[in-house]
Amino acid sequence: MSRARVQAEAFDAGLEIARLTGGRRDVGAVATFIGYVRDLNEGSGVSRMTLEHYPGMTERALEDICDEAFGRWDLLDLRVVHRVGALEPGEAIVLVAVSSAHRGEAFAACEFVMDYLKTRAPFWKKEETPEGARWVESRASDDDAAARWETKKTP
Amino acid sequence: MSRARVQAEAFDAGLEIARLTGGRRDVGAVATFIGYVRDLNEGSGVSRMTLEHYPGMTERALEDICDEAFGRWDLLDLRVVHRVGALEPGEAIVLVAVSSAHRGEAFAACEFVMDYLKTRAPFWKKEETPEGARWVESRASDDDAAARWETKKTP
Amino acid sequence: MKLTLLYFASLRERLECPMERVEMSVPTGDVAGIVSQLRSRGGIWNEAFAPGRAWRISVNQRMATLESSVVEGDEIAFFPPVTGG
Amino acid sequence: MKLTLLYFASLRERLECPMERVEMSVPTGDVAGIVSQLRSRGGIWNEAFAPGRAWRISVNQRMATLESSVVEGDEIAFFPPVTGG
Repeated sequence: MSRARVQAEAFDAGLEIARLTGGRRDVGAVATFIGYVRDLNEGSGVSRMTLEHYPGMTERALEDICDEAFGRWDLLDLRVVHRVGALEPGEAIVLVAVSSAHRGEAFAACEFVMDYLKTRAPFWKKEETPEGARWVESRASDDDAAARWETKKTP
Repeated sequence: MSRARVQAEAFDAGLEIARLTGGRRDVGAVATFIGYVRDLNEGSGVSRMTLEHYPGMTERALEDICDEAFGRWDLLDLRVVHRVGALEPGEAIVLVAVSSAHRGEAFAACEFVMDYLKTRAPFWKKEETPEGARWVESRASDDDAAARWETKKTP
Repeated sequence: MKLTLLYFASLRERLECPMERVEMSVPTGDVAGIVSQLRSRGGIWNEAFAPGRAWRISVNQRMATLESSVVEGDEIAFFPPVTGG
Repeated sequence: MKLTLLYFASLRERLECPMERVEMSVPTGDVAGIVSQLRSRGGIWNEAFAPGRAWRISVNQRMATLESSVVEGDEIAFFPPVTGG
């Protein structure tokens, strides 16, 4: 199974985690992150969100990020699932799950993958608000989060 | 529902995560950690593990750690589940799941709770190995991980 | 040279163009040369690719810059900063 | 004073005692005074609580130290460093 998937359908977080650990006895730690659509962003109510992506490049960018994580930490497995299309508040957008022997590596790699995904994977969000539809603007805080990993030594 | 539980039964990670987010539209991020029994520890094969705890103090210590996390970060909800009794390699021992509006808080609080739990909650592991049963020794690396939070400013 | 050009998100909407296959002369052999041709179309094209605008580039599905080389058959995409996750 | 003493994990196994309710005179009014009484039992008790041994203390289910005060009715527990998670 591919480590990174892009899909319109909802995913099952419990199933994704179970796939990382099922039948294995060497996994000591799984760190998981799930991102959700909030009903409020930048002070406006959000009634719906549409995620556009760049088919082909998206999968490649996600695989590159996974490779980078494997190069930096001693990981056992990694899963990235990102949804596209129309989503409503409360729905999950993205899941990153990382398995490792020890927790430090799992936590660091999971946060790293999210930070890189936020700045390097070609997805774009459009929100519907009472003021109309608008493209979500990129955040400087996401650039800062990704930049941390440029200089930080791996544990 | 209590934020911290101690139980002999297995838990369902997907269900625990769903309980944090179900019906909510203000959750932007859930960071989850699950720890598992490995079949190898300190160079020896592990065929079985037994977790002892201090009933009463355990729940209190876990609640204290949850309170501390809420005091340090802007969190929406938090769940800690820790198993006791006999466990086999591949089985999950502990789950920590944290919901927040943004991912930085969720990641930090999840790692913080695990680090504090490892050094402050009264659980003890006994392993069965080919060389006999032995109590797991505490690790200096866990003390170091917990000590990081003493001086670190919250984001 | 023959190129495939893609536009995404707000840029796609603004240009009212998701994709085009073009035959384009790019003497400099880099992305900047393509952008220069696109701007020469005038109007919204000139505005959208004005310097200082926050748009990103990929060449053959990898992040690239104005200085990146392009050759016959390449797939070049233009898009705003990404906002997934 | 009346006290409840608990022992966990390797300490419990070594002392062959999970719990005891005792009536104990503790002139210093602190945990150190209790430990002194326990060591005076001799043998394995003296060894297990020797200074430098890595054991931890709680008073009424909160982490404590040798200097922590104890009063009538307190629940004092002794155990090795924790290893959960």
